[in-house]
Amino acid sequence: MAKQLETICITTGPVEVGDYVTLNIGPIHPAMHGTLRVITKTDGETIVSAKPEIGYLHRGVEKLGENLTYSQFLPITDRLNYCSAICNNVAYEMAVEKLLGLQVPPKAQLIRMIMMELARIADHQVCVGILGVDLGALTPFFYLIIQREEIYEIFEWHHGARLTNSMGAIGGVEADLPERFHEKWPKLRDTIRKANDETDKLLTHNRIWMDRTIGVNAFCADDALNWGFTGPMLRACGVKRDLRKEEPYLMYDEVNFEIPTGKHGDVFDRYMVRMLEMEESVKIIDQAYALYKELPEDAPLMKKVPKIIKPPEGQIYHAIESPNGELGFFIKSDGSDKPYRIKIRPPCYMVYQAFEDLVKGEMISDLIACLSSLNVIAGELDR
Amino acid sequence: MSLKDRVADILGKDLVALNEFRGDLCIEVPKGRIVQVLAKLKEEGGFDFLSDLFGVDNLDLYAKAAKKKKKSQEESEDTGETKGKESVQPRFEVIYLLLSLSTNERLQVMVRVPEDDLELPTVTGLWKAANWPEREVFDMFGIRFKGHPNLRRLLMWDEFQDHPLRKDYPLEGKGEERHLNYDIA
Amino acid sequence: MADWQIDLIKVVFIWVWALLIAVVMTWVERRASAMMQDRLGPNRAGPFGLLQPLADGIKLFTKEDIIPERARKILFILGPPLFALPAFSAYAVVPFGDKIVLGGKEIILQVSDVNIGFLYVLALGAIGVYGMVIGGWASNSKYSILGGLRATAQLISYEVPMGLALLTIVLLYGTFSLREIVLQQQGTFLGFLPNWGFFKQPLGFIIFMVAAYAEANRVPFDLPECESELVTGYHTEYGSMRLGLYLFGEYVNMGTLAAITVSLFFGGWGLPYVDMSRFLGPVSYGIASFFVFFLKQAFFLFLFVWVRWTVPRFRYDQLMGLGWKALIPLGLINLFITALLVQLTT
Amino acid sequence: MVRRPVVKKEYTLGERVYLVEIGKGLGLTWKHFVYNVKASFRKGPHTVPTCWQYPEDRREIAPIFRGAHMLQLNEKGQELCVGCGMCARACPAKCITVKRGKPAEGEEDKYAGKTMCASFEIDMLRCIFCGNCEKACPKNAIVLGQDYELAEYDPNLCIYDKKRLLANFHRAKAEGRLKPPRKPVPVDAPAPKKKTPSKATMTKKKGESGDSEKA
Repeated sequence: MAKQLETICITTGPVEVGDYVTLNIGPIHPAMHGTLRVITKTDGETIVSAKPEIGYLHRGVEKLGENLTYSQFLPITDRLNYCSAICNNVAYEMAVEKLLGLQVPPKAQLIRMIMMELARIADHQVCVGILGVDLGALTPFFYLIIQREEIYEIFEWHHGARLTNSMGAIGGVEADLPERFHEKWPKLRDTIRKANDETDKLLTHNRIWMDRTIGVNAFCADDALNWGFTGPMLRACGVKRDLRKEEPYLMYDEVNFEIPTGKHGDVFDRYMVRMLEMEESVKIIDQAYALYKELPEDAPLMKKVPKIIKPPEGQIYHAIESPNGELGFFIKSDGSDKPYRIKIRPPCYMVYQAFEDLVKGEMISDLIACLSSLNVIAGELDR
Repeated sequence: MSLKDRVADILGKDLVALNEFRGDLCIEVPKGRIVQVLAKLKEEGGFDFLSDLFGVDNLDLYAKAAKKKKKSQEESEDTGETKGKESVQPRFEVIYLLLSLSTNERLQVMVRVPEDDLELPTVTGLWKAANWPEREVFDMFGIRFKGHPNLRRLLMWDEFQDHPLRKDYPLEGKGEERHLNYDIA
Repeated sequence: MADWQIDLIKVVFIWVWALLIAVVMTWVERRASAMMQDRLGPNRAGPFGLLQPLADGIKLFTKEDIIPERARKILFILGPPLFALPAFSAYAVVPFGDKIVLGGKEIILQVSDVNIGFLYVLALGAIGVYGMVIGGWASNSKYSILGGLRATAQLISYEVPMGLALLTIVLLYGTFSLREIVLQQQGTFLGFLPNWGFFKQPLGFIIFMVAAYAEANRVPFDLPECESELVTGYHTEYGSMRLGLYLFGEYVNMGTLAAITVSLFFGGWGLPYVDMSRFLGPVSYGIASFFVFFLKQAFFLFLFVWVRWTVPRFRYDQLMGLGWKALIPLGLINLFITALLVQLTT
Repeated sequence: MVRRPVVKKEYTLGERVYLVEIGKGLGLTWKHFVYNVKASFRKGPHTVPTCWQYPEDRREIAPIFRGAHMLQLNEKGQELCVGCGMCARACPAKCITVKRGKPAEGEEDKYAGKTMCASFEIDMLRCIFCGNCEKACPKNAIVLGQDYELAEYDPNLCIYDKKRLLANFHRAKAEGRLKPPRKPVPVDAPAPKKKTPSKATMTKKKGESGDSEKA
């Protein structure tokens, strides 16, 4: 349940008067992740108004979804949030399984949990690394990305692809945990923690970093809820809400982990929430791995699913906790083998529409810091 | 008491239809009363979080259903007049996904929008989160939202004429291209 | 060997030496940053990638030289040299060695021992700012103008603490000329400490170093050309060799500042406890003193690179805040205390 | 105007003075610097553990990697593909075109099945390497190999025809990078149903999906 923290809020920001330099931080810009564009009116360095403009990576995924069968749409889903493709795949698979009304065998659930938490760590690593790069600290990025390479190697040995995974199928997982995971994971969990500690030592208590991030576009909790924030953005504002705890899916209720929350919703809190979440994910993977070892060797991995999936008529909405927040799939089926309407609820869509409120009155450097701390991914944003 | 009854007694006569499928409750609400219903659900029902807002185009969904119903009716030799009124369903639907943060219940509120007056009152008053989704529904389906602060196209470029997510818009598109003119003067 | 010929040789030598340092510095920067970030860095062009700067130079030469639409042509062309030349000419006063006896004539290893010494260097630093600002303003792009604007504010406001720190040195040694200052720094002080400016003026050294990083646009202070906000700031619109001149000027500027730091605070060419002239011949002594000076300068150049890959970047107002609210008061207090001490002790 | 929470910055003395934390940071980068300099002097291409000299020192690729396609032959050297076109239907990007044909008179033994694929084209520019074709193929004929260097100078070469796919197979076979046969996935099949599903279950299923039509 959402526990509100009463924080004293003051209204800041310049009054929009007179004409200002319109600075077009365009779709092609080193600090714009993917094809995002912000048309800012600046008064010197402070930003008077910032209008985000999206649509540069709009590929009509939902129109495509209406013309592809259920199993053909799976590879399209990992082009949404390409930093953690496995979370999109599993979200879509679970939505279709909810439509079909079937339950995936426990071993497949555990494999899905382990792979999703690995993808979450990879996504947070990219986000924290890029946040460091945008504020000038280039070195932590490399320490984190090297660990991400190890995680990608596990993905490659499990289902054959590093980034565009299209993991598993509707009804379960197609391969057991690879040999590579059993031999690498004990060492990998320590190197992931070591990389996090090194980033922490380089950045967190460094006064330059703290000046650049503490208090920068802080956000009240009730504003965040009004704007529809979910995930690390909402938790940074102090609301303790995580879909894995509120609406447990897979086997998240048999695994205990904490939910890190910040206080003021500023860039520092978002950074800390992501760093602590990586720690929690490692704990989840350990517990899930222990549960996995108890299952028999030849436990079933897939549920019996017909080759051509024709779900009954009806419409469902299923949401999971992706690294950016609540990633939901709304599928309306009319009984044929193609979904009648697919709507994807991307978590960073709601966050990016509040960009003007987040950034107004701050400086250009804060706009860049804010954008990379939101972890807005154009593929998921424009669908 | 269950979600269904709670919603039923909150809305009373506003509830046109109610449908439970795989645990998801979807209620239909008349077009004119949508903002009042959502406000009531937000205050009394506790659904204080708008998770998403999007449109659905049911162009040929009812044609197929009507065809199937016509086929089954021929076999049972029923009188045909009920078929006439019921088959002309409004073409578009706008669905609001609500979430109650305290009890973690989800609710789908559906509004039917006929093709002749594509107009709906905006919900940005209740939730600021509805700002971009409403612009996207306008962009993709052409449903205008009265009172929206900045109703422009969201994903397509502004000079784009058509509404791509409609069922009658071809998948490959109609070959529109965006011409950017830079004023060199 | 007439006098002017010797001076000509010295000028050519120091010019080539400054270029060589800048070239090697590009290689050091790329390899050191690679090593700090668990990567390999360039190792294809030549052994350990030593020919990589040559490859970069050729690449910059062969690139097409673009002047953007409606840019002010003359100022656009004037920008880079105005930035690079002051950095080169600042080497004129650097005492890169003691003296060397060649063919019965004693040559002082310094291009010109001007008695206003590092005041000349400060003045050239101020001219260097013009190069950035004119380049930024002339290239008709909003990012460049913002870069130029930040460059003016940052460099002007960090000349003041640098000046204050150097004033304390003048108080200590009573002269501006770099050669006298280095000569006065030989020998020991308080028995065991080498008689360096660093030990006499630790606070002055810290202020000078921070101001030097700001002067050279190195990372905590690299706002005029940061790539994440302003798409490489004032030299966004520059292309081939003009961009090369800007980047080169930056490394030569770093070399000059490292040389000034060494000669003012770390005793120039002298080893701390060992007087090399006693047991080395006149020629070998000159070369040894030059070598010691270069080693110290190399350490400070490596420090520039080392800090660059460790520390994030300031924001514009924090940069100004640090300069005006922290360094200048500190510099004034430091100046006051040293003046008091010098008055009491002499 | 924007409502923002007021954030109080309280730093410890160590954090207030920049140099203490910067010193720790410098120490950390120095540790990495020394470790990597020592590593770069070691013999062998793969010195820094996390950095590969690409053309000389290639990374080990997983046997089930989804790379460039190939048409497989069985042990007797017969083509497995029967030209059924299942892969073309399963492909989300619709980049496979298959034309079925009868084997010519003299070459019956060159093909495993009665029919064969006269032409088999994959447009590699459209392919998204999802592996649906491999899953859909009944004869395990089309398979994604471990080859990831697909750059070409001429776009027409990016349309792989049958000859090229067979060449891929022979190259993979020569380098011993053949795809291991797919392990059967243990499926949690429900209790074996009776011969013909009884009327009751049929109507119940229809009934249950029927009421959803009422909306």
